[in-house]
Amino acid sequence: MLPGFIDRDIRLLVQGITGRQGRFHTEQMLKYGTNIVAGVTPGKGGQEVHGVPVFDTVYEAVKETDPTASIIFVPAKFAFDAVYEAIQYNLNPIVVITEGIPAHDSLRFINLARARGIRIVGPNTPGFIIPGYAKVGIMPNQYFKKGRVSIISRSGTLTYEVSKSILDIGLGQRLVLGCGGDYVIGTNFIDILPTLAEDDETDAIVIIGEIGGDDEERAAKYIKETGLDKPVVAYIAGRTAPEGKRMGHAGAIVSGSSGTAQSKINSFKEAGAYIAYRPIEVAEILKEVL
Amino acid sequence: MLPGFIDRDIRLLVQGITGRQGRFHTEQMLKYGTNIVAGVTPGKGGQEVHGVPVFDTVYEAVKETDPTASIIFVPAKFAFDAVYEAIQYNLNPIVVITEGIPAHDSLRFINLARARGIRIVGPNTPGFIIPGYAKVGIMPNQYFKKGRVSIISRSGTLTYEVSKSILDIGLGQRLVLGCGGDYVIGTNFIDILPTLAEDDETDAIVIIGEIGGDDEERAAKYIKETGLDKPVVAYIAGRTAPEGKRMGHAGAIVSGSSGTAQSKINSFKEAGAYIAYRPIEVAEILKEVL
Amino acid sequence: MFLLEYEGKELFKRHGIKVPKGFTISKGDDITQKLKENNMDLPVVLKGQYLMGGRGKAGAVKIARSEDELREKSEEIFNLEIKGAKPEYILVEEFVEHDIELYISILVSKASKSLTLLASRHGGVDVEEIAKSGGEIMKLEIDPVGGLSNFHAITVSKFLLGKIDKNFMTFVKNLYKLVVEEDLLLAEINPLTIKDGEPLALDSKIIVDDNSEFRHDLTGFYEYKRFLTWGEKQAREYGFAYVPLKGDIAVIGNGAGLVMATLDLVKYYGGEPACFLDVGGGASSERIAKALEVVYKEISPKKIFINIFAGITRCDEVAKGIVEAVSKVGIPKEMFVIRLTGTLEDVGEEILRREGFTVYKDMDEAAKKVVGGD
Amino acid sequence: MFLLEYEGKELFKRHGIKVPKGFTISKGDDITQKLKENNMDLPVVLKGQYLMGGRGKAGAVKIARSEDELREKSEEIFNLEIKGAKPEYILVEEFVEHDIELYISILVSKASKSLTLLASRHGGVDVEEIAKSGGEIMKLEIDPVGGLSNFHAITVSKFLLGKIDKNFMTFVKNLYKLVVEEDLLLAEINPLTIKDGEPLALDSKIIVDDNSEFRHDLTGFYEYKRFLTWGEKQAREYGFAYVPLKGDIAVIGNGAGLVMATLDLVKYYGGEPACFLDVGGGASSERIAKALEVVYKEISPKKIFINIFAGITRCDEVAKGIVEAVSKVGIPKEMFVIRLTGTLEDVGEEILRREGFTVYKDMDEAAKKVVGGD
Repeated sequence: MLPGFIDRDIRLLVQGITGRQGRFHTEQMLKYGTNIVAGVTPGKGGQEVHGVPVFDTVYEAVKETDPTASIIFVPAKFAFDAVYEAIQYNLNPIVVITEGIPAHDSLRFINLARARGIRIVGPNTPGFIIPGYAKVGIMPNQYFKKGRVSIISRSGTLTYEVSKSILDIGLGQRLVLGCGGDYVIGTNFIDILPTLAEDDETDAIVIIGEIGGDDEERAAKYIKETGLDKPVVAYIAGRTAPEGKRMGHAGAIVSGSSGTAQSKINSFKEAGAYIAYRPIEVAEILKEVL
Repeated sequence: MLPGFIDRDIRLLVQGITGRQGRFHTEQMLKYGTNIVAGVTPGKGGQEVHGVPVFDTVYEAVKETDPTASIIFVPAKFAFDAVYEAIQYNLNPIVVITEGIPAHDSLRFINLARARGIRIVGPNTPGFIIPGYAKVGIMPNQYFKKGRVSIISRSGTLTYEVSKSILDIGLGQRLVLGCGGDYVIGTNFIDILPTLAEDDETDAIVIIGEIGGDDEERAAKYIKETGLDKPVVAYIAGRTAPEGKRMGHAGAIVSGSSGTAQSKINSFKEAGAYIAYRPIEVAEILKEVL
Repeated sequence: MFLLEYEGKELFKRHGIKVPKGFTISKGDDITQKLKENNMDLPVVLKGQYLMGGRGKAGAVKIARSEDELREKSEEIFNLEIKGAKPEYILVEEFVEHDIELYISILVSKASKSLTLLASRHGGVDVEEIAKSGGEIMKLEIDPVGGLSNFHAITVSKFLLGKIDKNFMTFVKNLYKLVVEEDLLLAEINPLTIKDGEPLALDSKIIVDDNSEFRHDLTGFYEYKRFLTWGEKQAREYGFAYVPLKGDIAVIGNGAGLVMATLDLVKYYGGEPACFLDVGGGASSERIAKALEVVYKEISPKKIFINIFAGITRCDEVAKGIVEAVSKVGIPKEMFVIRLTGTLEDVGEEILRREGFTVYKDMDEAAKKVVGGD
Repeated sequence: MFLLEYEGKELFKRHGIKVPKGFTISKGDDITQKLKENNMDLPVVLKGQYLMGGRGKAGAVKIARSEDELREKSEEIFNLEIKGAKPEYILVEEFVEHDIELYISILVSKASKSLTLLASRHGGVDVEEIAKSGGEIMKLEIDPVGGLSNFHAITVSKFLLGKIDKNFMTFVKNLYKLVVEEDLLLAEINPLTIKDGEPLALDSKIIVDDNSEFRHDLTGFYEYKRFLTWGEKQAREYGFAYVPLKGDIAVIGNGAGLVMATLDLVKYYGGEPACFLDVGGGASSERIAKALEVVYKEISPKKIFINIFAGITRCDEVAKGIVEAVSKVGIPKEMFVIRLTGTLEDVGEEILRREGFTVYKDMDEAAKKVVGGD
């Protein structure tokens, strides 16, 4: 568990469990030891996926298996309804893996969740992993080992890259969380930093940002203003991205002078964070400071 | 101030200030010493009411006068819009005096407020008073004096009646709050009891309930379960009300066996509260136990 | 406001919810003729239209299989009194053979501050009875801001029918829209059946939010019209809350809680209240006089207990109103017990004293007087 | 997706927002004839239709007062390149005399997770410029669940016009509905003027959410059509994110962040990336081969840097895709620098070694190689 983020033992529900992705990652999460209690796909109730019972509705899944959290693999077209359904039953957190959800749909479910104090991670996120405890996401299991470095990131594979290099120097991770690459997301850096600042088991924080928006600037401001006294290492992807081009992620775009990597790097510097200019530098810096 | 209820000094906005009721009670609240900084009535911007500047919109009132809380005298037909406007600017609490608001409108603004952690008092409430500090309501000033008894009530004049009898025995009030007589209200007994339980300046709690709903039962349950260790005196109006008849308030109706005065009295007895059968008995009991 | 079954079914139809074919009759109507006009055949169901429940057990729902039965049984129902009321209308409906009886309702929930949908496979009896007999009831919250979404409809369909049925999902969505668009506090269908794959509402119970009158015209509904006795008409017009009761001491006051407390106090000291009348806040002398007139003329009480705790109400206005009622309406002075305190109480008291009234400051004392006096 | 001005104005019209009378022409159209067909008179405004801003300053908006001017000035605009693009269309609009120039926009706000309305009385220039020059900007949050209410419209009307104007309030409501119903990330009108008491949109800037394509058909819009070079068509079809760049080292990887980081690393070591291509997660050998084909054929790079960190992606599939591309498309082996690690890396490496490729495990090392090698 992780106070302020995971406050009760995870009993995971997988929405969209019978799809190709849902099936595959259910198996991977089970292998990792995540306590998956049920899956939901309307119309597929009664089936089993890797031994996990499938229900037609969250109502039934809740009644039979009492889940506490949910992970969403439901296609974009039906994702709003699925997330809203999870909110209705106070599942928390809700991790939205689905890519391509319209921003207005995300706005709506993020605000409905906020009204009930529920955390949405994503959409378009790899999810999160607390090594040694549980994985609620799609990251490959082998790059994570229990340790004391927490990573928060707007990216997927780049995060695995950095995670691996952390293992390579003999360290491990406390929490690795992907915020998601969409334009509007439920959990920004700023929403998880207080938890990590307070967490006794986090010794250092890695922030993997990218161009677009001002999540990094706001995180840097928070670090500066609260005088967060753990080492922070920041890496920003997209330093060479041209203006006005969306670089894969919906949110990764420089518009005029806003959302540039330089602005983010400057903010972190001002906040006293270490800056890594190559992914491998993250581990190099951690090795020095820890 | 009152931690958990009023956490910052009140700078009051009066929405619907130019109506008959708005004008009258603005004067009364000013006389009581409430810090009213602005009023709003669309189309009446630029006027003054008892020296209080009137604006067309809350946007302007906020920019010019920085209010923290709002009281609503806007007619039922326009009340949803007015409350939503106050919510938008994070005014807290929002006291809705207006009578006759459709329940679906109240549901919507109560939930929109809840999403932002804003407290709605009412609708159809006399408001609240913290004697010696401020009145945000329509109760007659003369029946309230700073003291250590807090009253929460579903009624108006009956509350003044009890308040007066408390003055008559030489005591005074800490907080007097009317929850409102409508079917759906923003603040039920249960929502304010934790604040009073914690409040250093409240020595005893008076609950004035009535038939209909189960606010009283839930309050009694809270008292019992938390072992609230201050004397509670409960008075329930409507012991002789016939089934199926709405007794003035939209919420004051016994349906079948639910919402009866007896059920409420029994719950309070079980919770260890003192029961007053006549209004005057409230003061009599307080005199004995304080 | 409660709607009669047939009124509720009219609303259902407007919102795409299917109901059995039918029409209403009043006493004296030629039912056979009306059957023909509506292209309906025997047998039919005759259903007395009452506002109160418990109709089935009392025998106000009958099947008529012949023209003789039509006449006899409708006659019986028109004369059947339930909780003091006979029906003004009978709903004549096609007889629908069915074995599925489901329960469904959507209501405004005071406790959860949201809309709540209740459903059970054990319809045909009250929801309380279903609960008592151990029948499973599904309770589904609907966020009033987020609204009803597809998953709600799927969940209800699965629960009630054991499958995800498109027609049923559409029905659930229609029911929700009905509740929101018509400002209902309750829409209950019990029993609901399935006929030719479509949900069919065999009954309706609807409560409309009176506060929504400004955006819906409620005046055409039965309960609205029914209430218009002269006194109730006056009460509506002047904005009093007025409930006639069985006793002989009329109670008038300002504020619902205070008037309820006054009724209780009268009873506590052994009296029987004749009415509940709340004049509201800030009443003028004219309103006070009108309230007295209503009470005096319509329920002929032995005593009139006026209990005013004046805040925004002014005691001088109350006093003037009493004096006016005595002189104009001719209410005997000795009928009054008056409790008056608060804003301008001295002026009010002076006015009344001059006219020979005793004025009490204390509610308890006044209650004892009204019960114990002569 | 950005819309051209005239496309945005079409959406405005559909949602009840008034725009000046006008039509579009392509190069070679007979403008005089079209003026007649549209019942329009001189003078008119000729506005080049570009996706990028800065059009006014560059001279792509001109007034034509005679038939000669029509011809000459449209010719000039069609040949005017802004940020590398010439306009395919000119919007010909009636000339609207005006002195009021307002700014208004509604956008999806990432930071506040809501909709934000921005307004200023100092329109006609960029909102950034308004801010810099000290012009007052009103920022109004709109709760995405609660929606736009009357007070929002009143507030904007008061702020922009100094009064509560019914027509203007209707306009604000229409603009909001446009944003929600068409799934826009941004709708900006700058300048907005008032003509005969009605708001009139003199320009439009609209960004449609690409993710909403399943509920709106976007294929008719200019930007969608424009992007369909062969390579971009393939990228769309196979679901790659693909951005051509100016350098000579093509970068292909899995994951947007990783590919961006790879570009940065190439640059860090002194190289120049020729493209950004993200194959996404779990790519098959076919997809890998297709990505290579696109890159090779469309941008003819000197080097192709493949950076795969395999999670759900399988290294054997990647390896097979490379081998396939080499044999079918004929890409020279020496063009490749391959970094491959993760799921089934041994199998992948084996396949590639057999074909004579060097495989790197380390991203940094590979980047040095791609830049420094030969």
